[in-house]
Formats: sequence, C-alpha cells, structure tokens
Amino acid sequence: MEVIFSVQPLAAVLVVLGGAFLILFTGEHRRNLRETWTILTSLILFSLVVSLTPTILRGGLIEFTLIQLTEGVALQFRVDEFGMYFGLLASGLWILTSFYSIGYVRGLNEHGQTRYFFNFAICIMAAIGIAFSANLLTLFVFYEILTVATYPLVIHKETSEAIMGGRKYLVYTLTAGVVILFAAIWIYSMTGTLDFTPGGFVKGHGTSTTLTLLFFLLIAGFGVKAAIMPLHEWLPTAMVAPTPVSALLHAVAVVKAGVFGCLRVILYVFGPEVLHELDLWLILAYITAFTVITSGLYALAQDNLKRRLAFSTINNLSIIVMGAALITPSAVTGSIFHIGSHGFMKITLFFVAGAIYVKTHKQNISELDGIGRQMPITMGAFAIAAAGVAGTPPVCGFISKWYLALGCLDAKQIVFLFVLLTSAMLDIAYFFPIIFNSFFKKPKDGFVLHFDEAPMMMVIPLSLTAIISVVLGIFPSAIFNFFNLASLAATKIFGGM
Amino acid sequence: MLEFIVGKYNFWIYIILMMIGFYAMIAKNNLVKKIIGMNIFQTSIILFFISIAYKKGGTLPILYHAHAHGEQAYSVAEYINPLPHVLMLTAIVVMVATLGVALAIVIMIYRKYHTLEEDEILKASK
Amino acid sequence: MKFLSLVVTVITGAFLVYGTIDMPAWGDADSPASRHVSPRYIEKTEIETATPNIVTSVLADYRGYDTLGETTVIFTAGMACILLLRRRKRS
Amino acid sequence: MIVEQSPALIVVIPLICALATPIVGLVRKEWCYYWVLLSLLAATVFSIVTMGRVLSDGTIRYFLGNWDPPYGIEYVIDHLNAMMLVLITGISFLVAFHSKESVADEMPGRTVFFYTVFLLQVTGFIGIVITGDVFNLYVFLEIASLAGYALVAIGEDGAPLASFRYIILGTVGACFYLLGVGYLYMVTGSLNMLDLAQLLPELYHSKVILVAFAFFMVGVAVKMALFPLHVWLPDAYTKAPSASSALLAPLMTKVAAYVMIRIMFTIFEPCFSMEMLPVTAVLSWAAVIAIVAGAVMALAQRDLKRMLVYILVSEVGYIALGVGLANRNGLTGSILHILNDACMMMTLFLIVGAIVYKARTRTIADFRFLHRKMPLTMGALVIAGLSVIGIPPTCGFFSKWYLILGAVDAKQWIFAVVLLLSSLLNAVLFFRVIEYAYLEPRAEDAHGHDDEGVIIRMEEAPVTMLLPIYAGVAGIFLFGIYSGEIISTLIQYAVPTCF
Repeated sequence: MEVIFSVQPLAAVLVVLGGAFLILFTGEHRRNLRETWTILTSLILFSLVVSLTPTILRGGLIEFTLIQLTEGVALQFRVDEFGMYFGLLASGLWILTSFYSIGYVRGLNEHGQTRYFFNFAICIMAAIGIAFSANLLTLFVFYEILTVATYPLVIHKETSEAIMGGRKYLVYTLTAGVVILFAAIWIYSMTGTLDFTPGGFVKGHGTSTTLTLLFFLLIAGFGVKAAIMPLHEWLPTAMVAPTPVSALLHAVAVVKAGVFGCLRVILYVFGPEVLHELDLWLILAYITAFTVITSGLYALAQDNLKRRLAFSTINNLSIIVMGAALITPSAVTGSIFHIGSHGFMKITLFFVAGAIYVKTHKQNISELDGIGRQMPITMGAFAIAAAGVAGTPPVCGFISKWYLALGCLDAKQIVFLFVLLTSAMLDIAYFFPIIFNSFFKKPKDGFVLHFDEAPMMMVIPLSLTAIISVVLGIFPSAIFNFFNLASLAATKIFGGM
Repeated sequence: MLEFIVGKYNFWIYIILMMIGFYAMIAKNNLVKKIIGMNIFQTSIILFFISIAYKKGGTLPILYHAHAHGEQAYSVAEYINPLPHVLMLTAIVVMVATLGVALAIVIMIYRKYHTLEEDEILKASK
Repeated sequence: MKFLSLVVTVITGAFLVYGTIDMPAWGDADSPASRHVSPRYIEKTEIETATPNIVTSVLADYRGYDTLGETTVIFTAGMACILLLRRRKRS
Repeated sequence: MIVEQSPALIVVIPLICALATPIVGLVRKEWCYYWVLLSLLAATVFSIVTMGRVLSDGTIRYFLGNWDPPYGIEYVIDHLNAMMLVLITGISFLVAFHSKESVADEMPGRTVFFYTVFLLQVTGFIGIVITGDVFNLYVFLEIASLAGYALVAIGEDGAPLASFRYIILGTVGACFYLLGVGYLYMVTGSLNMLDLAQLLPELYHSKVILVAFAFFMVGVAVKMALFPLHVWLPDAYTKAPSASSALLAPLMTKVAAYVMIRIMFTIFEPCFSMEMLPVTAVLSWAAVIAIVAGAVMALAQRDLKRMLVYILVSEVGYIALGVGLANRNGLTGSILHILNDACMMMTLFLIVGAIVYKARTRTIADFRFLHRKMPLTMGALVIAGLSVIGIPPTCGFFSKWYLILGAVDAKQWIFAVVLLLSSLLNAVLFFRVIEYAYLEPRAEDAHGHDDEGVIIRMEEAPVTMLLPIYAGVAGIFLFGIYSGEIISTLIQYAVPTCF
C-alpha cells in the first residue's frame, strides 16, 4: 500500500484555524472583510482536501505525524478513504453553508456575528481533524474541540430557552466525551495502541466481557452525538440554535462526527471478526433499529418544522449506524454513502427551513400552507430532498438505501429490511403532507401569493445542494467519487475476511 | 521495661512537651496562647535533637589542647556530637523568626479587632 | 473541638512513643548518629578549618550554607514585620 | 565559567537582589519593579542553562563550599528538579511582570517591602527544590513559609487571621518535617538525601524509620494542602492580594508535592513507600476525597477567586493521586500535572488579578458584560477553564490522560471514575462562569442587535497584565501539545526505574 507522508492534512486543519482567528480579529466593524475570510478559507480548505483525493483513490494513504503524545500514540493524521469521504463532505458543505449563513445572519441582523462565524470555522476545523485522525486519541482531541466550539452556536440566541438547550447539550456531550476517554484509555492500557486499522485492532486482547463493555462504552460515547436513542434528547432541544447552525449540526459536522466515530469504532477499532464472535453487531443493530422506528414516529408528532427535521435526522443517523452494524460489504458501503447523501439532503431541508424563517418568520408546519406559491424554488428543493430522504429514485437517498437493503439480505436479517422499509414509509408520512400542503392547500392569511423568494444568498446554496442530491443519485461517483470512496473503504475493511 | 523507661527519660519529656505544645496550638482559643504552644512544640524538638547528640562521658564539642598543628588525634567518643547542635542553632533562629512574624500578624489582628480571642474575632468579622 | 484536638494530640504522642522503642539507647557513643558523619568533624576540624570550636566550624564552614539560609530567615522575618506593621504615612 | 556556577546563581541572584531591593527602593520606589523583573529574568536564564546542562550531561552535583557530600551541603539537580527550577523561576517572573499595577493598586506605599518579600519567597522555593540535603530543605522551607505568611497577611480584611491560621498549621507541618529529619538522623547519622537513600534500606524494619516517614508525609501534606489538611488554604489564598496569591497558589503546593515525591521515591525506595506502609492507599483515598470535595466546595462559591482556590485543593488531589497510584503512568501524570497545573493556576489567578484591577469585583454574578469590557482576559479565562476541565489539546487533558491511564493500569476503577467525574464537575464550574460572563439573557424571540441595551466600552487590562496572562495561555497549549516531548526528555527520568 502506498503511504505518502505529506503535511497537507495538517495544513487543511491549520488553514481553517488561521481563518477562524482572522475572522475573530477582523471583528464586527468590518463585516465584509470578515465574510471574505470565511469564504476564502472555505475555498482554500476545499481545494486542499480535493487535492488529496487522487492519491486516496489510487488506494494510497496520506500520513502526517505531528508529535508523539505518548508511547505508541501520536497526534497523527492519516487520510484514508473513509476519512477522505467525510473530509470532502464537511469541507464541501461548508462553502455552501458559509454563503447561506451570511444571507441568514444578515437577513435577520443577528447579534454576535463574529463569535458565530469564528465558532463555525472552529467546528469545521474540528470536523476536518476528526476526518483525518489516524487514531482514537487524535480523533478524541478534535471531537472535544468540536463539542466545545458547538456550544456557543447552540446558545447563540441567548434566550433562556437557548441557555437551557446549551446546558443540556453540554451535559450530554461532555459526559459522552468522558465515557469515550475512559474507554480509549482502557483500550490503550490493554493493547498499547489506538491506531485505526481497517478490520479492527482489539482482536486477541482482553476478555469477552471487557470487550463487550468497551464496545458499548464507546458506542454510547459516540452515540450521544449520533443521537442514538435513548441518548438523543439534546438534539431536538438544540434546535433553538440559528438554522444554519442546525444545518451544520445535523447535516455535517456534529452529528456526523458522532456517526463517523461510531463507524470508526465498529469497523476500525473492533472490526467484523470481534463483533461477530461476540454477537455484538446484532445487539447494536437491534438498538439502532429501535431508534429508527421510534424516531420516525416521533417525527410524525412534531409541528415545529425544525424539530420534525431533527427527528428525521435521528432516524437517518441510526440507519447509518445500523448499516455499519450489519457488517457486510454492501451494508457498509451503503452506510458510508448515506453519510454523504443524507448530508446533502438534510442540509437542503434545513436551508429551506431557514429560508422560510428569514422570509416569513414561520416555524410551524401548520402555518406553511400554500407557501409553495410564494417560494417555489425553495419548496421545490424541499420536495426533492424530502423524496430523497424517503429513498425515492433518482435522488441519492435511493442509492444508499439500496445498498443497505442488499446488506440486510447478505446478513440474512430480513427484520432490518422491514425496518428500512417501515422507516421509508414513515419518511413519506411526515414529509409528504408538508409538500402537499405547501403547494396545493389554500394559503392562510399573511402570505403573498406572488413569487417572493428568500435572499439569493440563501436560495442558491439550497438549490445547489438539492441539485447535487439528484446528481449523486444518478451518477453516484460523479462528484468527487463519493461512491467510489465509500466502496473502497468497505473493500479495505473486509479485505481481511 | 524499667530500663526502657528510665533509660530514655528525656525522650519521654520531649514527647510530653511536644504534646502540650501541639494541643495548645490546635485547641486554644487565644491567639497568643497558640503562639506559646507553638514555641513549646519547637522547643521540644530542640530537646529531641540535643538528646541525639549526647554521648555518655562526652564533653562539649570544643577541642582542648588545640593548635597542636594537627599532630594530635582526637578521640571521637570524648566529644559529644556537634552536628545536632549546629542544626538546632539554625532551628532556634527559624523559631524566633516565625515567632516574630506570628506576633506581627497578631498585632495586625489586634489593631483591627481589639481582641485576641479567636471566636470573638470570627464573630466580629462576620 | 477540644476533644478532637486532644485525640489528635494523644495519637501523635502515642505514635512518637511507638517510635521510641527502636531508638538507640540514650547517650550511646556508638549510635549511628555519632558514627557516620560527625566523627569527621571532631577529627578533622582542626586540620581543615583551624577552629577549635567544632560547632562553630560546622556552622560556619562545613554547613555554612545552612547559616546563610538562617540569616535569610531572619532577614525575611524582618522584612515581613516591616511590610505588615508599617503604617502608611499621612501624606 | 559562569555556566559552571549556574546552580548556585539560581539561588544567589534572587537572594542578593532581595537584600538590595530596599536599597533600590530608597532611591526610587518605581525601580523596585524593574529590579525584581531583572533578577527573576536572570534566575530564569540560569535555570534554563542548568536544565540544558542536566539534559546534556545528566545529574549535576554542586558541592557548596567544596565540602564533599555527607559532610557538607550539596545541590543535586536531576531532571525532576531542573524542570521544577525552570517552572518556579518562569512563573514567578511572569507573576512579577503582571504585578506592576495590582501591587500599586492594592498595597499603596508598601511596594518596596512587598517586592523584597516576593523575591525571598521565590528564593525559598528555589532553595527547597535545588538542595540535596534534608535539613537545608527545612531551612528554605521556612524561608518560603515566612515570606508566604507575610504575603498573605497584607491582603484584604480577614487576611491577618487567615494568615495566622496558616502560620499555626504551617509550623506544625514544618515541625513535623523537622522531626522526621531528626528521626532519620538518629538512626543513620546522615542528612544528605543520596547518602540516606543508601543507608536506609537496611533499616526499613525499624520503627524509627516508620515514624520518620509518617511525620515527613504529614508535614508535607500540610504544606501541600492535601485533604483533610487543606483547611488553611482557602481563606489564606482568597484573602491574599492578587500578586501574592498568583505566586503562592501555583507554586507552594507544587513545591510541596515535589518534596513529597523526593521523599517517597528518592530518599526512600519506592518499595518501602509502597509495601512497608499502606501509604499509597491512604494517599490515593485522601486524594480522591480531595478531588471530589474540592470540586463540590468550589460549586458552592460565588466568588471567582474562592472557587479557584477550591479547585486548587482538587488539583492537589490529582497530583497526590498520581503519586498514590505508584505506577509509571500514574507518577508520570502526577509530575506532568505539577507542571500543567502550575501553568493553569498561574493563568487563572493572574486573570482574577486583572479582573479585580479593572472590574473591581470577584463575584461571579457581577460578571455580566465582562466579555465586552475585557474580551482578551475573558478569552484567556475560557481557555484556562477548558484546560482545567481537561479538553484537549490543552495541557489539563494530557495529565488527566496519564493519571487515568495509571488508574486503569492499577485496576483502580474507582479512581479512574472519580478522575472522569471531576472533569464534569469542573465543566459545570467553568461553564457557569462563562455563562455569566458571556451571555446576556434576552427576551424570547427578541433578535438582539449589537447596539441594543447597555453600551459597554472596552476597558481591557493593561499590557503588563495581558502579556503574562497570554504567556500562560501559550504555556497551556504548548505543554499540552508537547507533553510527549516533555515526558520523554524530562519526566521519564524522574520516574523510578523499578516502575
């Protein structure tokens, strides 16, 4: 295997860090300059990340050891297919989110914009760091940075509701961090290494009880951010945050970091063999299947659009983890691909929610009747993305669900196939009314019936993400080889079997 | 047993002194009494060190017939151990210094509260 | 509180008594304390420091650095007293 | 030539400069500040030079007055105290740098003597750390203590009483230490640490040694403020002036912890400390209670400085726990935490000093809008707070990493869980402060604009305060990121080989 030692992964992280501080020091008084930094940084970051792709597609790895932290564990970056995939997703979506954010915060004339953009950049830095981490400790370092940097975003509105949401968020995520730390230290004490290896590295260490305990500690730790039930409580509460934050939280950085962590644990720490040996995969699959169904039902009951989207996110995240837990090549491919496809679709949905809010100050679904006539582009994007989440071809959600379904069959677990189908039904059940009502129902008072869209800064990003979702659905590898990366990662993991 | 008790009687005295001082330091209410306890404590330590130095039949550690230009050999058993004495000279000075600072602080307290009883000071400062 | 202090004191005392059991006999010229380092002071002080008073020679020469510390202690105490007790001049 | 003498110069420079400070003050009061800075800078340079020598040539033994060791006094500088020396001189330099305005503000008319005692305090710390002789250590311990009593007593209203209690307990601690020295001397006849280390193994069964060891430990634990002997600390450090507490809080406890490590692992063999007595168990449990009790007490405080002081009690618990675990990772974590905690505590106390100087309050509830008034200071507070919580890549995380690793290695699950739990408690503590300082609660659905409400002008602390604070912040990150380097170049030599 080709391993290239290059400073690029570190550079990617440092670029964002530098950008963040430029934003901080430029400050409130020179808004345009500050926003320039955001855009510039996101573009540089994206091109840096893209420049790494060819090597990875050739099957190589890119490594950079920053500094030795302790025997056998370094602050080390290693870009593999899976990390590359997540890195591309995060950096790519950041560009769109940046444009959208600028439209959003200016549209609402929010307070504390500098703090907002600064923390946003730090979040992305952390997400990139997480993507490129070579070992559990490095991942944990960035994971905790992410936790802390998200806090100011959650409490951004500084209402008492936001503060409570922030506290809840901190309680959940910091406790999770502590749990991960404990498990990581235990594993290090047992094996003397924390390096991610495709197919796992804990095999042959520790008793089965210890391994089971460690597995669930780690899954519980990462599961908090991935909002696996019953650890999901914080996520709907954190919906008080501004919409681009929710978009970032849900589609890209935070929850995906949790899912990314779960997948790293399942596939790169424990690995298929250990999980099969101890039957852990089945337990995890059942837990996540439970979450899939329950969160779908919860979503039905929500009237607040963002809360409904939040439960839909919980639903999809659990599908991803469930796919990984099935540990068959196609299920893992589908699950990894779903990280990206869900990212694009869900960010579209949140962008739409934000656009509606900026334009009409409406948050509840019951108030949205007829809005499709006022904001056709926005609601059109919403329809595409919602269909995609439900798994309708040709939107990209279909591809991931297809592979996941194949994986269920491979694993000879028909139950999970039914879970997938049920969840798709639920998706339709909670999205379809919105689409239908917004276009065909008679609008209530207060709607302008002619065309009146949200600012272009918001409409363009959300249309773009909707378009990307469709393109990915038709040509899964068209954009930066998303699908190739996912299947390559799966191949490597199962290479040993 | 008796030999044990009689043979180490100065250690017993030191322990008793130490206990008296220690008790006064932590239990007395009056600040000056505490300081007195502190001094008793430190004195007991001096007694202890000096006891270590003692040799039966030994004399003060000052050479007699000195300045014989090094030709004379001195018998170690003749002189008591000088080192603990030196240490205690230093310790006494440290003691005095501590006493000084403690008294200075007591004066500060007195200037402010016009009393030296700890409970009254606590009452006044609340 | 007084009772607690008494208990602490008695425990400390009892511990000290316990330690006394293994102590070398009092006044023993052969005890380790008199054998290891101190003989040199007695035997060599005249040659090495030309001072008949052994305590002086140890204080000021062999362990002179302790004495430097000792004077520093006094200086510290003096400075501390001035710092604490000096009343501000009315100006 | 001068490099040869560098160990002595580290002590002598601050000492001589302390003697000269009143004279400098006679000429010009304002010069004292620069004089102190200059001397501490020189001491820092020499301690770095000394550390360089230790790193290249190994342990330095420096015979004072050229008398060979068991007879005279020697300095022994190995990797552990080379690190401590740099730490002490560096931190005291930064604290002195910070103190310019706050000393003039809090102790008008007393600057000259304050700086004299300040330098003597530093001399005391250096003397304790550098010496290789148990009695000499006592002498310098007393210098440091006396200076400390004075530095505390000049503080606010209740300070003299707090200082008086500190004197009583501190003297008990020092006297216990002295008793320990006496008992060791009685059965070995030596005062030199390395000599003692050779003589003692034959005598481990002796009850005298046992008593000596116990008295050493109790005495040092008082100075270190290890639970339950911490009672003097909260009042004393809260009521001391900002400059004093910023010097004492990071260093006094750490120096005492250093002495404890020396006693347990240099003078006595680790096996004695671990096997002959249940010391390690007692120590770890006391530490665990300290960690929890300190954090819980801190929760109850409304005064930022008092909260920090209780956090200090809890941090001392970490250090003691690492020592008590008595394995390689635990002790590594403990020594690393001496370094990290000194850095964090210095930064935090300097920040309190800056807040007191500018905002005239320490009550957390009064911190509203402080992030607009003093954005840089509050930014530093956030970072230092994150480090105390143990968020990577700040240094607090890495010492916790090793400590928990040590606990897991020792299969002491309770300790590991307590360490983790305490991070959460610390998180509650600091996010509470951050909420007060950063958030401006507003009505539901009100979209705040920047010009809404009170207009707060920026009133940042002076540069002399900000520079040391940010040096501390830099330290927090550097010690964190380079913790692996620090361990492989310094700390691993300080851990006994038998671990």
